[in-house]
Amino acid sequence: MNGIHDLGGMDGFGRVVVETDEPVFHEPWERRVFGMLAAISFTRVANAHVYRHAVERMDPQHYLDASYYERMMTGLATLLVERGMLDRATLDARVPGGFPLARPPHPDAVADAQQTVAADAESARDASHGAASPRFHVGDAVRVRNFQPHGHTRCPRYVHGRCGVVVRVDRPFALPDLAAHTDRVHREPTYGVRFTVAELWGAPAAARDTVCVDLWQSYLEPADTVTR
Amino acid sequence: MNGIHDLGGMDGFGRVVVETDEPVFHEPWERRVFGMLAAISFTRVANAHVYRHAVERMDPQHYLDASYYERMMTGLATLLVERGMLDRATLDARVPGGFPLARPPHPDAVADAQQTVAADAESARDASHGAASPRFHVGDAVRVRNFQPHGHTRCPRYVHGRCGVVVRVDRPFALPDLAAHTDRVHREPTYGVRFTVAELWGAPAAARDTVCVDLWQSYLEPADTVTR
Amino acid sequence: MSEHDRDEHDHGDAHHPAPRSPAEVRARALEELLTGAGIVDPTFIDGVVTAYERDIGPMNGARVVARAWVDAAYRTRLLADGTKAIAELGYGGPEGEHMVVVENTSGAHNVVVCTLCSCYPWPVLGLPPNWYKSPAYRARIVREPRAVLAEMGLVLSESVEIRVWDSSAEIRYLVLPERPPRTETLSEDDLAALVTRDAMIGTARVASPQIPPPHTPPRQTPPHQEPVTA
Amino acid sequence: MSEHDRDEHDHGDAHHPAPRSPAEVRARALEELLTGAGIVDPTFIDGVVTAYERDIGPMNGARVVARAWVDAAYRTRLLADGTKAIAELGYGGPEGEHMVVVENTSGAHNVVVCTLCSCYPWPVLGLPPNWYKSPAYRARIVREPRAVLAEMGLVLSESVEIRVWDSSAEIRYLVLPERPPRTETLSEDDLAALVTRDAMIGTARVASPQIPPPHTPPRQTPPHQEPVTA
Repeated sequence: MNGIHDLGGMDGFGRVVVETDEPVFHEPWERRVFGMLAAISFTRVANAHVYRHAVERMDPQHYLDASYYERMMTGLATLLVERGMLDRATLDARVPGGFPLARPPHPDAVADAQQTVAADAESARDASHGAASPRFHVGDAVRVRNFQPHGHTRCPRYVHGRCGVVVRVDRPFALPDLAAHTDRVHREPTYGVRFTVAELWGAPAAARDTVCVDLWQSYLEPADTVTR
Repeated sequence: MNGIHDLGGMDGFGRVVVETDEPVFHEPWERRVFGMLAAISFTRVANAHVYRHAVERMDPQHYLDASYYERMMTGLATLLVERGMLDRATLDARVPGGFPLARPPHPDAVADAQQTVAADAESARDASHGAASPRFHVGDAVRVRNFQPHGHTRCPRYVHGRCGVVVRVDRPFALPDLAAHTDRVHREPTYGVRFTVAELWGAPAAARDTVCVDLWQSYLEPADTVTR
Repeated sequence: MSEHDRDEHDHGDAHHPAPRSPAEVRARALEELLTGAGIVDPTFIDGVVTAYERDIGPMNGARVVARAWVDAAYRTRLLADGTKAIAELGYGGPEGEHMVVVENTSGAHNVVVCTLCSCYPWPVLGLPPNWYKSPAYRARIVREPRAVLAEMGLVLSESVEIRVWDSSAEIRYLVLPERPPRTETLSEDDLAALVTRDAMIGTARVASPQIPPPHTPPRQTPPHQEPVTA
Repeated sequence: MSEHDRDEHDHGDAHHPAPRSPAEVRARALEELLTGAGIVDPTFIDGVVTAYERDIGPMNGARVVARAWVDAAYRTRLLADGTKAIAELGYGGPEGEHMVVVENTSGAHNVVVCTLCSCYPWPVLGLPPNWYKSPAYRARIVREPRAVLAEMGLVLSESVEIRVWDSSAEIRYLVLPERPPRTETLSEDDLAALVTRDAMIGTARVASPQIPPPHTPPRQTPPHQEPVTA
């Protein structure tokens, strides 16, 4: 989803505020929330992709207002309610004004994720016979496909349609787009893809700085030429 | 700027809430704010582009938390302080906790705007001798350039790099990118450019629906082919 | 000037004990400083606000639409040059200087948005409703127009092409809705009374009159209605 | 169970009269329901939180860096397979299963972010600081890295290429900073003490020791330090 969580490249936030001698937790309740997340992750009631998508589905206003641990708590409570392990009414009854949860997934989320895989025919074929040989190699020019699913994805909006160069081929990992919405485990290679800031932001081509984004194979297509 | 105001295509906001029998104003102070904006606009202390950019520079969290008229008030107060017509300390002293204003413009705002014009050589040449003949015509395929200035622009992020067809040529208007940051009035043709939702969002190509976005000539370059 | 002005304002509100919202406190501070410095004239504020509350609203656009429905030549002029044709009925001004009218047909439905702020054709529709200014509408109508319209109660056939217009530059858009069936005998005023704000933004259709009035004489404009003085 | 549990919790806090924030109220409600239903064990929470407060933090990454500085073979292994080389020192676990170490040189500076959430290499750096999780850092470091680093106090020569790494998939990154000058005589432990969290994220350099200690004997690990039990 093109959610508020997809912050890369958004302007207007001002300076990065650094706290000196920062404690690991600022409030006692933050410790408990982190501990609950760790405990739930051990129960394997949901994978990390399900959890991340629950956080992403928070109302954008709430997302920006909330601290990291409030977002963690909201995502955790949301997935536990959605998995039937917590009763929403019981939760609401204990909090004045109710316990704010994230919104439900978009109705097209599953269909969009399936289309993401189908569009990469080679990935789909490899997965069907259990293999997952990398389609791209270090040095290859690739373009990020213009796909914008309504569900979970780990393809940031700021690389859509942009060209980069593969700098690292990693071993296959489960595609988050499917893992967040279905029980289907579809593993495919991921790649470190390097983009110039000029390619990403239309900055002066003199800028040599680069951003490397880690992307699943289904997110990519071959590119003929690329700004290096 | 890629600001929070540039909302087109962002997911996660939920349903559109419609109020029945809605009054023109919900609170008496909203009436006064609208009246003040109207009064200031008559004084010509700043043009609409300066005002819009002042609103866009609000902290994203404040922007989403604020109602339309609170955004209006914040933008208005910001530009009046920046133009020296209001003293910030005097304003702050009258409001418990201070009067929240928008952030200052990005240091690269002016340079970025000048580069936007320079990149469209034809626009630049036309403007230099006072002419402004349209470079594109109805039916032409165009692509939105990949330019992402840190200052004001009226090119929404969701059309960056996308191809469309010119459906209307409008008369020259002052380029907001310059008008928001400088006294330079650079008029160039604007175009209604129609994009398919498939082109914009990677939706199934069967979707025939379209979005027409109005774009200044400097935002566009010729495209060879385009999804219609 | 600060304490004195503030006291006067507070005194004026002595019978209104509700606590002020932070936004209200800011708005008062701003107005006090601007009027105190002579930058803004309070009577100007009163006048302009009253105009938008009484005279400048969707009833103006409704007259444009009704005229286009009954007068084919006007309709042609309206679609060719919206600004000029709308001015024929006496409407114009801020946010209406460059009007384009887009016409709904059986095969194409138009809907208007401003994703970047909340641009809106003030002279013909007045000030925009909250939903038009909401992040949900601004974000979603360009991405999933069919779903948003359906949620808002307008279910369109798959055969109808939706055309979204993002008011990103200086043009302001007005949708010319389809004239509903069973309105052949209605007067221009009666037709105007059917036309809603949402139909002229494009999130609704104009509905047929609920009770067909085949033998009703044309209604007159109610005598208490304010003259249009936009 | 609800009222009883709540009373017990409230009783436990009778000496803490500060009003609870909305987030705190929610966190308590969540924990009460999860522990009441037997889904979460409070002692597990205590254990895991204590581990991240005491044992799992940037002192682990600092040992990795110091080892790479003094042991060329280890450095080679670390850059070839970060996960395995880090495990040699006993570090691993959640958010550290797939480590890639990127090395700063005189011509290239690395900096790490997670724009989509706040992924971070927990086993070597602990839990991330607030600034790393802030919208400002996540939004800006990929767009204007040079300006952000300068604002944070790291001014890089124009000749240095900045390489930003967005942890968007399963890899977690650790920056191997440049060994500062005037550290030839320092022990591995002394070197580790110089290495800061921010240097391993890439928003700072490792500074030379302020007073060159040419004849100081190598310091021992302080006896009160907890053993590393990640």
